[in-house]
Amino acid sequence: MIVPLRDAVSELVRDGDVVALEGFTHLIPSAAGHELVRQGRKDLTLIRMTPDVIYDQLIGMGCARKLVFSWGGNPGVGSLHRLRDAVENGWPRPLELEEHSHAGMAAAYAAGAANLPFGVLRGYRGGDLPSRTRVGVVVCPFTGEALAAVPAHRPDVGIVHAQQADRHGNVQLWGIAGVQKETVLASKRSIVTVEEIVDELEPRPNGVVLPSWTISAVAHVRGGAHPSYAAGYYDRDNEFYVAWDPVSRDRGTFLAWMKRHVLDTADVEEYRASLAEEATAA
Amino acid sequence: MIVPLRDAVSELVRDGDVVALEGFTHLIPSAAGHELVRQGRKDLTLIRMTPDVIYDQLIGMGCARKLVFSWGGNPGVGSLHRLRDAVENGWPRPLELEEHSHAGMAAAYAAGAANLPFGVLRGYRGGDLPSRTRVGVVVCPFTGEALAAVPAHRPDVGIVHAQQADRHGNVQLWGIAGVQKETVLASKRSIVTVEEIVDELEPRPNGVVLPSWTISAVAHVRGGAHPSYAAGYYDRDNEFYVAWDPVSRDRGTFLAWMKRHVLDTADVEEYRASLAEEATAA
Amino acid sequence: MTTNGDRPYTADEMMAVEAARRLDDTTVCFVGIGLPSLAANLARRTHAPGCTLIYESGTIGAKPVRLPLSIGDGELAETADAVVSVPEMFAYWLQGRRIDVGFLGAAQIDRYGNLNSTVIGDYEHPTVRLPGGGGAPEIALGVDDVFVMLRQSPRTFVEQLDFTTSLGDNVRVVVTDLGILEPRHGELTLVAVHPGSTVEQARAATGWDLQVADEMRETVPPTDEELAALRALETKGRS
Amino acid sequence: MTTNGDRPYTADEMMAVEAARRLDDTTVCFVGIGLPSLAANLARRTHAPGCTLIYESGTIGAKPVRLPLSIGDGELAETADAVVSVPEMFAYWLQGRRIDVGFLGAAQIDRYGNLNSTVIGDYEHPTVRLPGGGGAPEIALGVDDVFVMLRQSPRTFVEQLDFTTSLGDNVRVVVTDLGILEPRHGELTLVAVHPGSTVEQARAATGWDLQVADEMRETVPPTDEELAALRALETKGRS
Repeated sequence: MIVPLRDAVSELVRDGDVVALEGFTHLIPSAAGHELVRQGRKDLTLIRMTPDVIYDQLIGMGCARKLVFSWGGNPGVGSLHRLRDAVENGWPRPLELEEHSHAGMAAAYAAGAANLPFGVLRGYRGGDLPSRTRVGVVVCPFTGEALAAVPAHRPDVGIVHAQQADRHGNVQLWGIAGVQKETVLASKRSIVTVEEIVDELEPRPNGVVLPSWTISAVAHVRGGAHPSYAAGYYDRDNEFYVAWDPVSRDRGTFLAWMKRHVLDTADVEEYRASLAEEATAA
Repeated sequence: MIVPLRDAVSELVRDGDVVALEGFTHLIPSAAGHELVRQGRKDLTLIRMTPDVIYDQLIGMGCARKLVFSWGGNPGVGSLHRLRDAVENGWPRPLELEEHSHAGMAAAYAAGAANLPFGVLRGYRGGDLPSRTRVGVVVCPFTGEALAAVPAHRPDVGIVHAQQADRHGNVQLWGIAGVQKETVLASKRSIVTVEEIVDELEPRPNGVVLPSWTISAVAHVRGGAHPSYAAGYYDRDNEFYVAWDPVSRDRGTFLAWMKRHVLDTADVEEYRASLAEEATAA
Repeated sequence: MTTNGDRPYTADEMMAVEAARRLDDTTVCFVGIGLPSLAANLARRTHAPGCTLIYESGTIGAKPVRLPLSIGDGELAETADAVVSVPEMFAYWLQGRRIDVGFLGAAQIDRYGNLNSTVIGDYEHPTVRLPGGGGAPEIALGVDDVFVMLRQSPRTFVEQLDFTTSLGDNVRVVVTDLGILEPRHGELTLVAVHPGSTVEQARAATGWDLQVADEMRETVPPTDEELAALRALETKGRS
Repeated sequence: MTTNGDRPYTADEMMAVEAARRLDDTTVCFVGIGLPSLAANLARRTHAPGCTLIYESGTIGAKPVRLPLSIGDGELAETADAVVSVPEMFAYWLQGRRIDVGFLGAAQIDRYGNLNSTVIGDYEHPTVRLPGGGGAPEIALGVDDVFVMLRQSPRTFVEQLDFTTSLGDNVRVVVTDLGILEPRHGELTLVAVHPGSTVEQARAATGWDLQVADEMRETVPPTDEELAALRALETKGRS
């Protein structure tokens, strides 16, 4: 149940899989994303409401053939240059887009968790998005009103980061919870990385508990949400997001950065050491 | 915002309204139900997943013309005799039934809270229930699968009981939360009775917070969930449920009981005193 | 009252023990109040400590010490791994097909395992208005294995249900006070009788022509350990 | 840089102040990062302490001391009245029509208040791939009043959107660095200019033939109190 991240990724994620890494600003599973890069996963369909730095990295390293998303940017900073390069120039490979609204993505995850084939919402009305995405119509049998239907997300693998697991692999996260519960419950297989393994989970305000039997593998990855944050453990590395902008603008700079900090590091500990070394040198 | 229960009921509940009193075993808003009886509300459509003693009382006192429900019994004891008498014999007046499954009721509340006209579920398949209730079909635009649709609950008034409110009328309940959040959010108007008014709500594990601006009125009603329980305040009065069986079997006994403990009492304090007096006398 | 050699036990205890034996350490089960709750808690306190108990009030992984009297007792929430809302319970957990076993009771059962917990008599003009389906219709189709626990009599085991509340498609076993029925060739068939009961009694207590398996077993009576665990639960439940 | 007599202020500050003035003590508003967050927090710290701030990360009634840098900053959760999941936020709260005001920005706006935050150029072969709609499509139709905050230029105020991300039906005001636009006779019309700006500048910065209201107002410049509150927020945000 509790395994090294490397083993979890190699056993549970296959080339061509539909993979969702979720975490809404908080608890973004970056270390797991880096492990996908290290293991050279390719042809992935990546789902995520808010693709940010970690998806920029996965896309720039050519891991993805398709992106399903609702907002793709560097929050508070600007563009994701690797995402843009893939969409605008097909580099390093063309990237198919399936674009939704936040409300649609959230409804699609909730439908997946509930084992329904679609989610219903008042949305996708007017504008150009409906003609560019997968959306259908259902009609209320009582009122005759037409509503939008989005196809449920049912990822092959759902990956999230949480604060704690106990030794049996029961997981608790707290604070802003995003769509993480839905991501795990909607997925065929799931990986949860955690900051800490504890003897017993203490119930918390705004706590979300996922019993071990809903999860395929738990990996202990301290700092695994960097550069996002883990409430109670560490703050958001706002400077990293700002620094990502120049790194990611240039293909060569980006590739060198990824080689140095991801490909040439074995795990999150080495990744952190590598970033610290660079900061000291600068 | 924080008003006497009597005023909340007289201002917010009208004859003929659709009223939902919710609380799944825990935090049942009995005192508010008694106030409906005292004020002689009639022709109500009463919604509740698990009509138990308080609905037996409302039905036996002739307040309801229709019941929308999924399980109507005295939990762990047996039948609700007043409900049965209304359905089987039309006493004190005929009671129309709209009967659902728990899953259907829950989906109907969730749809109401989400401002959707219907809820979707895999349910109402086969058996005799579908032909006896309000259920429709929606077809998945992606897979062609047919699913059940239940009409959203949109009560005129939703009534729940919670542990605490702060002085601004923000409410927190914790423990088993049932469908109370959905009931308040699905209703046009809402009343929340609380055990205690506190200076500040302290975030709790499994806490559900309803901001004051989602609630029409909050009333301070200590013990307002009796005979059910309020986690952190008092336990379930299991003996009361057992004792209700003989009281409710006979029309005369029932009416005498209601007169003594509800109609002839002004509020929950007097109700409690009246029960205590009877227990001492016995 | 029968005995296991040493100790006498009741029919309810035999039923609880037989149901508990069918749960294992990894079973996730949806539990109602009464015999199902007794059975599931017994399993958790004997051979299946890892068995996960889910009550429809939203408590996942409840570990009550006392036997709960309602599906929403405070102790269920206090001892649970997680507490979720009722809409989430039915949507994400039951409909999400995360639950292996669901227990159901009823007022009537037919040979296909269909159950009636709605009315006796006509729906519009019932002789007896029963509580209704509650969670049963979706539990019956939403778990892999439905276990029914029901005392056997011609009034409950009927040729024709007065109302079909839930379907029998996933009913794997019916544990009665007389024996065990399992589906064989499309209908419930007597496969075991409890010590002290006979095939004839079971057939007489069934409102249809009850089929009997070629190889009839006799149920193993409750062991001392099972009875001790059961009574510890029951005693605490009453206190 | 303009001054209110005493103090100089920036165009961003003028925009934040003008948006803040439109919120009152009972407003429930859906806030994005940047200028909207600055405006809503300014309102809460000046004339509208009871204004409820909702961030799409699920924080309801957030009361940040520092200006958040992301919509999911930890401080938003720590100071919120309630934290809900993202599916609940969009279903029960936004779609539930509990939110009065929603702020939107965009890369392009047309005269009807329709917004583009998706692409510049063709969708399949864009010149610039923008982040996308995020919450905007449903915010635009799910709140009573949409406030748009957007710097005015012929590149952003366009005759024809490259892509319509969200509809302008509920846009009540567009606050720009030059003035205020409101819908009149079915199209956005200049109703006020900020001190130091002119109607001519606003028309020149608009890609369509901008209509001008008969009665033009000049915006009241930020007061000392507003500027002090604003800068306290900004300073803390940078620390």
